[in-house]
Formats: sequence, C-alpha cells, structure tokens
Amino acid sequence: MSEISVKAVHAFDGLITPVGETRPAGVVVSERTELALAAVLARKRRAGDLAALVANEFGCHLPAPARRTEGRDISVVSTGPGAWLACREAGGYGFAENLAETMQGVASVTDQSDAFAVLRLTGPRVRNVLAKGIHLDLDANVFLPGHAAVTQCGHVGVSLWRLDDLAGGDAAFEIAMFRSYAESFWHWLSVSAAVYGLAVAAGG
Amino acid sequence: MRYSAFSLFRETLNKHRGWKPTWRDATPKSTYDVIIIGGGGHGLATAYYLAKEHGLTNIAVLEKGWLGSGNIGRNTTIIRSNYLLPGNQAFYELSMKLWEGLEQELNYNAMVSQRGVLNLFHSDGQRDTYARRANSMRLHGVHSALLDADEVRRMVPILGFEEARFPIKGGLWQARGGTARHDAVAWGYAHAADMRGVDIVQNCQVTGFLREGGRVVGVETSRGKIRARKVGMSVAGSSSRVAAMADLRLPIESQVLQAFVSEGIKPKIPCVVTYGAGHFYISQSDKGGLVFGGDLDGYNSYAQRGNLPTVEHVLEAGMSMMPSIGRVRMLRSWGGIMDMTMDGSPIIDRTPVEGLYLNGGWCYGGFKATPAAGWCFAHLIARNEPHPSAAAMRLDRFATGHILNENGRGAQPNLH
Amino acid sequence: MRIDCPHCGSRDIQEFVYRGDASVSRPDPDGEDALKHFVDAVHLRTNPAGFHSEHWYHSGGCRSWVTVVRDTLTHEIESVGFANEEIDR
Amino acid sequence: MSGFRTGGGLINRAHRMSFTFDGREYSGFAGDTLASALLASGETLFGRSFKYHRPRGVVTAGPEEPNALVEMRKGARREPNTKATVAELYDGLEASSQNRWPSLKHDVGAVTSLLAPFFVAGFYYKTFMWPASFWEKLYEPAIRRAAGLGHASDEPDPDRYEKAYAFCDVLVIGSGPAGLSAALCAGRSGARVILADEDFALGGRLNAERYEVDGIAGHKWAAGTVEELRSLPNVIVMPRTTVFGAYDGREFGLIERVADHMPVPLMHQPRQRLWRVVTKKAILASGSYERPIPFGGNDRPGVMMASAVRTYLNRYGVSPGRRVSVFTSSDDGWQTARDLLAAGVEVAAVIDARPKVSPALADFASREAIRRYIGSEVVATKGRQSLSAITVIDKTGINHEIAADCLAVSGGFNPNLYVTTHLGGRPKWSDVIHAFLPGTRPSHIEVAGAANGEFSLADAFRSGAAAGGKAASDLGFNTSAFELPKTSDDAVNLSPLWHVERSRQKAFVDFQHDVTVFDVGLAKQEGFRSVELLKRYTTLGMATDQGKISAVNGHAIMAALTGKPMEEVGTTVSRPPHTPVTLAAFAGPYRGKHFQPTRRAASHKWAENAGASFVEAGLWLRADMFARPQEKNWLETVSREVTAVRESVGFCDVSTLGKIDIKGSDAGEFLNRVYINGFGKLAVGKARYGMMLREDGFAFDDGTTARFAEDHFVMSTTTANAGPAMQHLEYCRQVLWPELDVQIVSVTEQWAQYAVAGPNARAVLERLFGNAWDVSNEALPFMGVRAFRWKELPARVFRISFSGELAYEIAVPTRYGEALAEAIMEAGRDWKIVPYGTEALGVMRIEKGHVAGPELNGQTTAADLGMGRMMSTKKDFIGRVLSGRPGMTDPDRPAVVGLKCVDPAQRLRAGAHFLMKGAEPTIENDEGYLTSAAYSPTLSRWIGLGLIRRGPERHGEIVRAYDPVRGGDIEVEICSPHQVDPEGTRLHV
Ligand SMILES: Cc1cc2nc3c(=O)[nH]c(=O)nc-3n(C[C@H](O)[C@H](O)[C@H](O)COP(=O)(O)OP(=O)(O)OC[C@H]3O[C@@H](n4cnc5c(N)ncnc54)[C@H](O)[C@@H]3O)c2cc1C
Ligand SMILES: NC(=O)c1ccc[n+]([C@@H]2O[C@H](COP(=O)([O-])OP(=O)(O)OC[C@H]3O[C@@H](n4cnc5c(N)ncnc54)[C@H](O)[C@@H]3O)[C@@H](O)[C@H]2O)c1
Ligand SMILES: Cc1cc2nc3c(=O)[nH]c(=O)nc-3n(C[C@H](O)[C@H](O)[C@H](O)COP(=O)(O)O)c2cc1C
Ligand SMILES: [Zn+2]
Repeated sequence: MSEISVKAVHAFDGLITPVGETRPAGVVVSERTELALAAVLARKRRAGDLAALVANEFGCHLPAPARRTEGRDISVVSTGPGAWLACREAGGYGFAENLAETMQGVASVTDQSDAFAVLRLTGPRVRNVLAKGIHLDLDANVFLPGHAAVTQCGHVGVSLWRLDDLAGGDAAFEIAMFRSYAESFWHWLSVSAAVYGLAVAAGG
Repeated sequence: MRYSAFSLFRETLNKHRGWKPTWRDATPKSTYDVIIIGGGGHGLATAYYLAKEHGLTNIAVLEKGWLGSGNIGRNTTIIRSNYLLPGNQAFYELSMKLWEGLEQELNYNAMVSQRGVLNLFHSDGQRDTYARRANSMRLHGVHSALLDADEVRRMVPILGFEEARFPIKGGLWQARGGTARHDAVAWGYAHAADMRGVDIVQNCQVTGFLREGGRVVGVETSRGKIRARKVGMSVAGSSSRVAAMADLRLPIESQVLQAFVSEGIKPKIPCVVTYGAGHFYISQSDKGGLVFGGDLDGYNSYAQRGNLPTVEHVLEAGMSMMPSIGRVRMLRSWGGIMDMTMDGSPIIDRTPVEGLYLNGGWCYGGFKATPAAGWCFAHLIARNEPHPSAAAMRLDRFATGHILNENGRGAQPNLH
Repeated sequence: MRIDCPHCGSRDIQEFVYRGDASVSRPDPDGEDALKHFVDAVHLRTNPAGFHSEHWYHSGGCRSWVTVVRDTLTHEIESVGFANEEIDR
Repeated sequence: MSGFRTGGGLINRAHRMSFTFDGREYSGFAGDTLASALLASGETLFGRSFKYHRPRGVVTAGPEEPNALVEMRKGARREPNTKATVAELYDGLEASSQNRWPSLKHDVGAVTSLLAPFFVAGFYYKTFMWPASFWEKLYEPAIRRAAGLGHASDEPDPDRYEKAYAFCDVLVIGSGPAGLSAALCAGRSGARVILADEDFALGGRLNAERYEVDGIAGHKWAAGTVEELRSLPNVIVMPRTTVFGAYDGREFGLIERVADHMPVPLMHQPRQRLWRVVTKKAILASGSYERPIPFGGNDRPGVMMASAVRTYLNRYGVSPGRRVSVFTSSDDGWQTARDLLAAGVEVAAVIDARPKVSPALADFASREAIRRYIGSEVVATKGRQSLSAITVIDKTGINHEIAADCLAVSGGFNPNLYVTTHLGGRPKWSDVIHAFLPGTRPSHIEVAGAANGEFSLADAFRSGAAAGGKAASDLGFNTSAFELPKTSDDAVNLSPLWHVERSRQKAFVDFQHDVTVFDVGLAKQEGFRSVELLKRYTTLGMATDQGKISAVNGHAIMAALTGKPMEEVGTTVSRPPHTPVTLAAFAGPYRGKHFQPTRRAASHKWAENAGASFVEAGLWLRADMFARPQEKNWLETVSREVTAVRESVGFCDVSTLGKIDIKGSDAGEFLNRVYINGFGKLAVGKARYGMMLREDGFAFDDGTTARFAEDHFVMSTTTANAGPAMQHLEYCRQVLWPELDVQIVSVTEQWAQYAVAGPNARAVLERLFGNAWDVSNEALPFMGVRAFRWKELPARVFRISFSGELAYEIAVPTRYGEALAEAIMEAGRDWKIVPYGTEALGVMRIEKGHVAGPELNGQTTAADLGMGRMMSTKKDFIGRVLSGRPGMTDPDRPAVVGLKCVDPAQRLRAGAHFLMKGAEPTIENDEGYLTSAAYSPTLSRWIGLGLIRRGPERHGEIVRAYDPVRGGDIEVEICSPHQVDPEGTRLHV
C-alpha cells in the first residue's frame, strides 16, 4: 500500500474569493486556519480556582461575560456561564491536551480546533455588513475591542469578538462558526458585502 | 327571516328597508337551562345544535365582546379532515360532513369552498408519514390521495420547484378540504340559533361562577348574575382564565398565533397549500387576498399580537414554497390566542365540577372543527355523556396516558 | 421582543427557545402519589394572564437556561435570571 | 383632459423622464410621482373600484390613496396595486391600470354597477346557496374573478432583498416640521438618532405648502435642516423608509425601498431592505391624513382631497384641474383656494358647510371675488368618467349647478397615530379636534406635530422640538436651547361634517371597497353595530388603504345612527404593517436554496466526486448512495452497496450524528438519570446503547455512549435530534440537577467519523493503521472504544455496528475528514471497499431490526420499541414515572415487529396499515402500520419494520399490508425484527 498522506482541508478552502468592486474594498477577509481552540468549562465550584490558574499560567484574567482577554500566547473568549473558548495561534492538537492537563480537576477541556471555522473581517464597511446578519449593537463605541458575543448571524450561530483596530483605523473582528456552515455563511457574507467590495487579505 | 335570492330581490325593490337583524341583540334573562360561555363559532354552534338536535330552547350564549371577536374572526379558514389518529379523524370527518350541508342547514351563505387541501412533502420519511395518514383516512372511508411531484406541479405550477433547499417530492391531497368565510360561519350559526330562540348576548363577560354545594348553578357576568342548570365553556383562548374561576387548572397554555393577509389580487392560488419544509400555509380568499400563516410565536401570551421574527420565518418559508408571491404586499397581520394543549388535541368533556362542561384546547385547528364541536358538545351537555366521535377527547387522558399526539412532539404546547 | 440574558446581555428572542412555566418543578419520583404529581407537573398549567415566570433556553447564545418573568398581557419583561441560581458561573 | 403643469414645484424640470401607462407614452420630471405626472398630462381616470368597477381618479397625494392603484413593471417584476401617488417616477417606468377588461375606459365589469341595488353590503351571505354544488363551480369562480384588483406575476421574484439591524437612542418617524425639529434637537445633543421617512423627499408638508420658515420657503428650510442632520455623525437619515410596525422590546420594523425608483436595482443592490431597529425612544411625527366628506357622487374622478390639490400644486407644479371648486368644513379648504389662485388656476366656487366663516376668510373671498356658498353642501356630481359639474345646495335650500373639473374636499384631519396602537394602545376621541388622538401607548413612544393633533406649523415645530429634546435629556444627553423657527400660525377651525344627508346619489365612505353611507345604515339595521362588525360586514376599511381616510367617517355615521357618542363607538384596531409591505422583503435573502443554511460534512466534496447523490437530514446533506454509471436504478445501487458490506466491506460517513462530550466527576450519575438503562458502571473503554425518554414517558432519542475516562463520556445522538438532545441535557444539568459536577459540549463538528463495516473491516483497519494499535478482537472486542494517534493526529475508534456486521467507527479531526475518506478507500482497495450511503444504511438497519426515526416518532414508548426490559428498575430516570400510566403499558399497544412479504416478488411500502386477512378495511380493524420498508438483497425480498397490536406475540402470523393510496394490498408475515443474523454472531467475530 502506498503511503497515505493526510492533508488538511480548511473550511473555506475553495470558497474565499473577492466579490464586487474591491478597489478599495469595504471588507477584507481571511480564514484563521492555524488557530487552535479549546472549550474550557469550569468544574463545579472551581471557577475561582480556574481564574487563579489562568492568571498564573497565562497572565490574564478569565474574561467576564461577553468579553475576551489576551494572555501569554493565549486568548480567552467568554462563551457562557463557566464556559470559555481558549485560543492559541498555531497551538495544534497539543494545545487542548496540555490545557486539559494543566486544568485537571479544575476545568473540563475539549478540543474544538476543527469544530469551528474562523474568519477575520476588517475594513471600513465591516460593521455595515455585520449589521445585515447580527442583531447586536456593534457601534464602534458600544462593542469595543475586547468585547465578544455568542450570537447568530443570519441563520448561523456564531461567536464574534472585536480585536484592536488596525493601524489605519479600521475595525477588526473575528467570527467563528461551526465549520459545516462555512459554505452557507460564505454565501451570506459575499452577497451582503458585494456592494462594498469584499477582498481577500494577502496570505489569507 | 329567511334569506334567498327571492328575498334579496324583494328587498332590493323595497330599498332594503325590510331586513331584520341577523340575530337579536338579546338582554340576558335571569335563568336559562343552558348557558354557553363564548360567542365564537363553537359556542354558537353548540347553542344551535342544543336547540335543533336536543330540543332545548332556553339557552343563552354569553359573549364578552362583539360576536366573533375571538379566534373565529381571526383564523386562516382552513377546513379539512385529514388527520392521523383515529381519536381525531372520525371527529373531523363528522365536521366535514356538517360543513358540506351547512349553508342550507343555516340558511346563510358561509361560502364553504371545497377547493382542496394540499400538504407538500419533501422527503421519503415525510411521504411515508403522509401515506400512513392517507391510508388511515381511507380506513375511515374518507378519500385521500398521495401525489407525486409531477402531479403537484400540474396542480399548482407556481410552487418553488427550482432551486429549492428542500425539493418538493409530492403531496397529500384532500379534495374535499378547503376554506369557509370565517365571520359568516359565526353569523350563520348566530342567525340560525336565534331563529330557534337562543338568546345571544354580546358585551356580557362571565366573571365568576355561581356554585351551590360544589355544583355550578350559573354565572356572574358584567351584566349581573345569571342562573343555569348547566354551563358550557367554549371560550377558546380564554379557557384557562375561565376555568380558573371554577378553581380548575387545565392542560393548556395560551400562546399567540399570527395570521396575515395580502392586498387583493386576481385568482392565483387554486387550493390550500401547506409547506412541509417549514411552517407556512396559504390560500386565497374570495376577495383576492392571500391568507397565510405559519407557526406559533411560541410563548405564552394573551396579547393577541405577535412579533417580527415569526413574520420573517413565515415568509422565508412562504417565499421558498411560492417564490412568485414576492412582489405582492402584506396588507395586515394580527394574532389570536391559542389554547394549546399538552398533546395538541382538543378536549370536549365534563369537568370535575358538576354542571360545568368544557370544550377547549383547540390549538390552531378549531375552525374546521366548528360544526362537529358544536354537535358533540351539545350532545355532551344534553346527555351528560360524550359523543362517540369525540370519545377520545377526554380531560383525563393525560392521567391515563391515552395521549392524542398527532405529531409526536410531546407535552410541549409550542411544538404542536 | 428582547430578553436581557444575565450572561450575554440584551438579545433578540430569536436566539431563545421557550419551554414554559418555571414554577413547576420535577416532583419527587419516590414520593407518595408520584404518578399524580408527575401527571400534574408535566401537563397542568396555571397559564396566568399577567405575570408569568417561565423558562427560556439561550440556544443561540450562551446556552443558559434562564427564568423570565413576563407579563403575558403586554409582553413586558420584568426580570430575567439564571434558571437555577446554584449553577456555577 | 383637465390637469396641467403650472410653474414652480420641487421637480427637476431639467430632467425629463418618459414612461407609459396602459401602453401610452407620457413624460414627466425627476421628482414627480406617477400620479403627478399623469395628472400633469391631463389624465383623470386611474382605475376601477373593487366591487362596482366604477371609474376612479386620484384622491390623495400619499400612501393613504384608495383609488389610483396600478400594476407596475412587467414580466417577473410585475407588481399589482402600487399606489400611483407614491410611485416615484423613473425613466422608462411602465404601468397599467387594473381590475378592468378590456380597457380602463371600457370596462365590462362596470355592469355590476347596474346591479348595485342588489349588491349591497353582505348580499352574498343571503344568496348563492342553491344548488349547493354551484358554489365551487359557478358562483365562487365568478366572484373571485371579479374581485382582486391587480395581477401578480407567476414567475419567481428575480430581485434580491436584504435584512439589517440597527440600534439607536431616538427613532424619529416622519420628517415634516415636527420630525425635523425633533431630530435636530435630539441629534445636536449627541444622541444616536435615526430619522426615517417613507417619502423620497424629506420635509413632509413643508414640501407641499407655501410656508415661510425663518424667512425662507419652507421646503428650503427643510432641505437645509436635512443637510445639517446628515452632517452629524450620530444621525442617520433614511428617506424612502416606512416605519411599518412597532414591536415588543422597543423594536420597530422599517422597510427601505432601496431601488424601487429605478427600473431594476443596480448591481449588488437589493430592491428593498427590511430593518429591525431597536431604540430607546421613538418620536412619532407622522403627520395627519385629511378626510373626505361623503356626498352624492363623491367618487367621480376629479374629486380630491384639498390638501392633495395643494401638494400637486406646490410640490409637483401640477394643477389637477382648470376650474376647481372647494368643498370644506374647515379653514383648511380655503388654503387650497388661495394656493390655486396663486398658481393662476380658476377657482369656480368655495362651498363651506359651516354656517359662518371668519371675517378674514370672508374678506379674502371678496377680495379675490370668489363665488362662495356658506352653510352649503355639495350634494351631487356630474360627468362621465371625470367630473364636469357639481350640484350645491345652499343654506336656503336652493340647488346650484357649478361647472368644475376638479373638486377639492376638506373634511378635517385624522392624526396618523396608527403606530402608537400596534402594541395595544387605544386612541381616544377628542371633541376639540373632532378626531382620534393617540391614547394609551407604550412609554417609549412620544407623539409630535399633526400626529398628536397639533395641526399648526408653529405647533409642529414646538412639539417636535420638545419631544426631541425631552427624549435626549431623558437619556442623559445635554440638550441646548432650540430656537423655534418663525412661522405664521394657521388655525383649522373645523366643524365636522360626517356625510351630506341630503344627497340622493351614492355617497361613498370607503372608495376602494365601494362602501356607501347606505351600507353603513344597512349594517346598523341588520345588527352589525360594533365598528368591528361594521367593518367585517361591509368591508369598510379592509382595502389596501386600510381605511386611512374612510374609517372614521364610517364610525361617525354609525355613531349618529345609534345615537352614541364617538368615544363609546370607538374605532377599529389598526395593525402592522402601517402601509403594505412587500412579502419578499420579510424573507430577505433566506429563500429558495438559502431558505435554511446547509451543513456539509468534511467528506462532502469527496463524496460528490465519488458519484454520491445527497439527501437532506435536518440541515445536513448526507450521501444517500453512490450510483455507478451502468446501474439502472437506485435499487441496483443500494443493493450493491448492501451486498458489498455484507460480503466484504464498505464505509459510510456518520459524522452528522450528534456527538456530545460529557465530562465531570458526576458524568456517570448524570447519564444514569437521563438514560433508561444504567451507565454509571460502564467500564472505561466501553460503549453501550442507550435510550432516552421524554418526561412524558415516550421515547426521545437513542444512540451509543462511550466512556473514555472515569469522568469523560461521549454520547451520540441521532442527526435530527442533536440540537434538542443538547438542549435537554442542558436543562437536566442546569435546572434539574445543578448539584452535579457535569460539563457538556457538542463535539459533532470536531470529529469526522466513518463507519467501516463488513467481514473485511478488520483487515482494512489493519492496513490503514498498521501498528498504531492492536485491532484484534481480543484487544478491541465488540463495544470497545479507544483513543489513539494516527499520523500524529488524535483519533478514536468505536467498535459499534448499525449494519450488523463486524464494524468500527473511526473519528479524526474534521479538517482531516477528507483525507481519512481517501485513506480508507486506499486501504480497502484489495477488498473492493465501497462507500455506501444512507439508503444502504437504512436497508441494513431494517434487516437487523434497529429502530430509527420512523419508529422513534414520538408516539412510541420504550416497550413499544421492544426495549421495555432495558428500563432499569434500580434507579429513577427521566420518563420513568409517566411510562407507568395505564395507556402506556396497555398490552394492546402496537409494538415493533419485523415483516416480510409472503410473495418475494411483491413490494412493501412504509405507511401501509395492517389488516387481518379477510377483514373489512375499516378503522376498527386497523392493527397498526408499517413504519419502514426496504428491499433486502440479503434475503432477496422486501422486508420491513412495523408497529402492530400485540406484535411480539404474533410472530409467524400472516396479515395484510393495506396501502390503498398506492394501490397496495399484500400479505406479509410477522416475524422478529432481527431478520439477518438474529444471534449477532457477525458482530463479535
Ligand atoms: C391566526 C389563526 C389561524 C387559525 N387557522 C385555523 C385554520 O386555518 N383552520 C382551523 O381549523 N382553525 C384555525 N384556527 C383555530 C380556530 O380559529 C379556533 O380553534 C376556533 O376558532 C376556536 O373556537 P371558537 O370559534 O369558538 O373560538 P372564539 O371565536 O375564540 O370564541 C371564544 C369566545 O369566547 C369569548 N369569551 C372568552 N372569555 C369569555 C368570558 N369570560 N365571558 C364571555 N365570553 C368570553 C371570546 O370573546 C370569544 O369570542 C386559527 C386560529 C388563529 C388565531
Ligand atoms: N392646515 C391644517 O388644517 C393642517 C392640518 C394638519 C396638518 N397641517 C400641517 O401639516 C404639518 C404637520 O407637520 P408634521 O411634521 O406633524 O407632519 P407632516 O405631515 O409634515 O410630516 C409627516 C411625515 O411623516 C412621514 N410618515 C408618515 N408616516 C410614516 C411612517 N410610518 N414611516 C415613515 N414616515 C412616515 C410622511 O411621509 C411625512 O413626510 C404642518 O405643516 C401643519 O401646518 C395643517
Ligand atoms: C380570512 C381572513 C381574511 C381577511 N382579509 C382581510 C382583508 O382583506 N382586509 C383587511 O383589512 N383585513 C382582513 N382580515 C383581517 C381582519 O381585518 C382582522 O385583522 C382580523 O379579523 C383580526 O382582528 P383584529 O385585527 O381587529 O384584532 C382578514 C382576516 C381573516 C381571518
Ligand atoms: Zn445568554
């Protein structure tokens, strides 16, 4: 038998293409393919210990409801009571496994790296596009960098968080959805953004 | 007074000066043999059949508002007898038979229109479920047909066959199903009951029960106390509130169901069509409006109005089922208070309180039931025993486990 | 309608799934008359016109079960809290 | 021909546009509506009424228009019932008249007018009853054809629609003087403001009247103000946007007509956008609607609202007539006379129903030498398809006939308060303004200007500014003093005139639906006295205009007839939408293929390339079979797939089944409580089949659950029930047993999972995984599970089987799902491995007697499904108690059995009912039904599963599968559900 190679296929592979007039583009998109994700659920009555552990290990607070924090080589998004999504760039499958070990008895950790597809959306019209699907006040002064939400975009469940603005002043968001929805989500996004022009980020 | 082409002609010559009120605006007497609470279709039909079939004449129907202000005046007017469970099917077929002779019976044109009801299916599983139902109808002696996609296309070519998320694979067809002019059903029964001496009292809200030795002997109303040997409740969306006055709790939640009508257009939709891949059903009124609806808003409500998400869901399904209605406009939306039971089927039964009878829990399907509900409720009140066709619609079925759950969704009213 | 989820903040009802009366609790399965109590708990409802305490599930958000006190006559929401305050957060 | 273009107006005369109406070419200007352009071209006849097909002209200049309805556009874009008065003119616009045949001028339907004496309100309830069968055949089709106004296209709407959400502090509805000043006050304070107006020109009456504001023309002031508002970063100005409804949670529904003023939308542009706006405060500044006076012949084309005449004059530079008379019961009509004169149009007469007018008006009339009839009424009109003369009866009772081609009528104003009632508020009658005012309403809605009965311009500015300022300061914004613009005050001085009693001709209350004053009287006579019954009996107010200009007149006439005061008579309930809204807009982009999102498994593309067809499973698409080109039909394909699995090996994507991680120290106890059977003692490394009930005792879901660690289980659910199962478990965890230490999370999407099944499955796995783990039966026996690494990847294997063969399910992270599918194919090549779909899966599970969706239909108990003995007696579990009800334990209940055709050549179909041989086909003889059917290539015949009364006791009995809807009636033998390998030996090899 010939050697079997295992090639990863990313959720938006073959989908992401520019749409509409993109000079300049209203929205710029890229897929975050190397983000390792893990659901972190506090064990019964161990939320305090978990917070201490995270502060110790990663130098950040466990984010409050609807917030995201960044620590050493990690970011953490609040997804529910006692529930967080921990993210690490290029963390691989070891990320969740190591977290689970570190948090043994304090939190239940489950790898979600492949469950979610994550897009980064930036550009001057990114809010206008998101407003066509998300029933949340995303005003620049209301939904600030570090804010996060688990919500719905159109008919697709998403987690959304706002990053620091880009150097040019444009807002930046990341939006995660179960990966089986990628194609439908892309349809919604491309149709909603076409008027503003949707470009693909270099390297994205 | 009798209505006919002749009387219309005569009155035309008479400049219509001779028309009498369709029903008398009665002032309540102090005592009746039977009081029916609720001047909706069911209450009026019950009074009519009590008078006609059981020889009672000293009857009053008490309506808190104007006649027909409840769900009889706000439903999507679909009538059909294509149920699955024997405990339901026989009853709805009795109703269908009564619809078929209704106008002549009442001497009132309620525009019963047997234009057919088509329930679309989109998967093999749905087809098999409909086949089970269609066969069950046949076993009841009721005609039914299972159409394939081509037959459906021939019947209603404007359905969304192309580019469908859930392609149409066929439909369950009941040719005898259709629609009726909802308000006229109420007016017709009121007219016919009035002709038999029934007192129809509007603006008379029942606010409590008169009880003697545990027995109900009458009602308190916004227009004073009224005594009666027997009291029947046909208050639809208000069942729990009225029952509470007799210290009863019912297996019912009140939820809001919205309905919609478009601007009038020339004939477009020949029959009633329901979507199998989402909550949507539609027909066209004789005035030309597309009358349509969908799912419950899904929460307890007595507000008689709903919210936008449901409207959007309804039309997402609607546009998927029939994409050529897109440029037609919605004219009006409204809501009704549904008495949703725990298994989605109704209740026609005695209550634990002597002298008090219950007809309720009609969910969003009680318009088609109007004649039979009146017929069976009258039977129950007059004879003190359930009519055979409604024998399964018992109040104690939740205690005994003889559940009548058509769609198998369980004791969760908003899922029926 | 919007529900102020105690975790997520104000959200559209589309994100929630309704269950019903929050005042009924699961009876003791080994208690006396358990069958009757279960029949009642699963099926009978007070169904008030006015304030109603009810369970909703934030399925499109944080997946919390919340208790909403809402006026069924006006849809006005008076309060929202986690369905079980014991739950760890 | 009667109307003509005057000077002035806010149209762009430099931009001429051509359009057609009923095929004829016309031209107009940018800024025109279809109505203004047609009036300018001298047209008076716009349409036919609903019931009597009477000729009708334009009555208003706005969305309250009852008469001038046209079909717009052609082909798939044809839209019926568009109001010409709001249709913004564009170059190339095509419109045609409706509800007429063969033409607007010569309409055969108008014969109904001759029958009008019969066709009074409610006549159809009294006739058409005999013979009964004629209703569907004759009467109803005739009525339906005659009714209904315009034609809708039968082609799918080709345009795109969008939805959008917005949030603000203050939503201002209407951009007249009240709305503009409200928006300005709130906007300058820094509050986030949205100003929406349904019109394409902002300014409300400022664009329609000859007001002076702060020394400049009113419309200029409006334009300047709009400019300032647009410059504020916290203000969003939305023209062509109707606020159509108020909803719970301080939400409003808005419809933005993005591209209705163009022939087709621009590239990437939607036609319309549905907005849901959540605001803290709303200010309704929606103005008022002028109401007509019903008098004889008041529906003749040329009879118009007085304020509409001003709008056409001042905004569009069009005079609707050459010789105009005015009929009024307030000072407002005189304003029209003034504007007509100013535009150089002849004013034939002013008829004022009031016994006296103010000296100022009298002076004005004398000065301008206007013929005037005070204390007089118009009682009749003349003209064929347009007005030629009116008959006036003066206060001494003498008739005067006055030639006129246009009559401007002013019967007072009704505040446009409808949006305040959508949440249950009720208007209250005012004897001061003789109209309904906003009454009870939600606390977040404020009303200003004419909508609040404050009819003068100065009042509009003042109340708008006050409302805007208050809203902002209530929300904590600093509002600065607002200098009210200087304007003249104009009083209305109305004496209401509900209808002209002395008229002999038909006097219309509801124009579109042809409801007359006589009909209102008839309704009263027949007992339909409540305004709601009046509406339903006569259809007053039920037309496309929802009675905006007519309903109150009808109610007032009923009040007079019944001798009741207006506050007691009340008015009918108004409902959203405020003006009709395109159905497609509510659907937005979620229609057709995008009605619901589609979920695709990781193997989707691979399967597509392998020839798969797909079937919907909830939102998922699953491969149902992999047909080969030479195969004749699906049966051949499916049978091949089944046979391959039974004889060698196949594989199938099972990723879509729900997978739920259940962790925590109480996970075992938790599962004990949700499953009918025990899980607490399940060994680590093992899986077990489990069944869950609902609390009402009926089966809810089933699946296998595996234990990977003391505190870690992975539950699997059916594809369709994954969501509900998750919800149920969360309910149990959060609400029922919060004391348990359990955490749950869906991992359905994390893992791509494939079943590899068949006698050669182990060999394939050996080849695939080499020595990654020991695949022997001893090392991984039936129902064993294990986690391992495959090429550095986390992977899992479950030795479970749905097919009944030696089988494994292998899971890897989803992004490697496609790779795994390829790898399995490669590893299985020597055994001729085939991919199989859900169809083959279905056949094999029926052969094995595994219940699935058709049996787990929510109407069956565990016992019905043959799992009565699985119900633990040692513990409580959800559904245990209610399973004990007599109706649920009745031995007569249909229970699951296997079925096989007695004659192997015959076909079984699910949905057939069971009858005893020789029994009459009646419901009394119904024994149950066939839940699932399949052709078994293994047994070479059709077999099935069914639910039949006392089934398990009846194995070996022959009954009929009766399927009359498909012409079936065949003999089947009842047998064990396990028809292939009943001992399960293949599983354990
Ligand atoms: C939007 C909608 C769509 C529907 N579509 C269909 C359909 O297509 N087909 C179908 O078969 N069914 C349909 N239904 C259901 C159907 O309308 C109802 O089940 C049926 O009308 C209920 O019976 P009723 O006519 O007697 O009720 P109602 O007309 O509601 O009569 C009950 C009456 O009791 C009165 N009342 C209440 N409390 C008191 C009191 N204390 N004192 C005095 N009087 C009181 C109420 O004012 C009311 O008039 C629909 C319902 C709605 C709301
Ligand atoms: N002379 C009289 O007797 C008399 C009577 C009434 C009004 N008026 C005049 O009318 C004006 C009243 O000012 P105002 O600001 O109150 O009203 P307005 O009529 O000037 O403006 C109302 C605006 O609201 C818009 N609108 C209405 N409903 C809407 C909805 N649902 N969604 C979006 N937009 C909607 C309309 O398009 C219009 O532009 C004053 O100029 C006043 O003098 C005069
Ligand atoms: C079958 C049916 C057809 C209707 N057609 C119209 C219509 O053509 N025009 C209209 O204004 N309302 C129509 N309605 C709605 C009523 O005006 C009204 O909204 C409904 O009876 C509920 O009453 P409410 O809105 O006063 O609460 C229709 C209602 C039904 C049930
Ligand atoms: Zn939440």
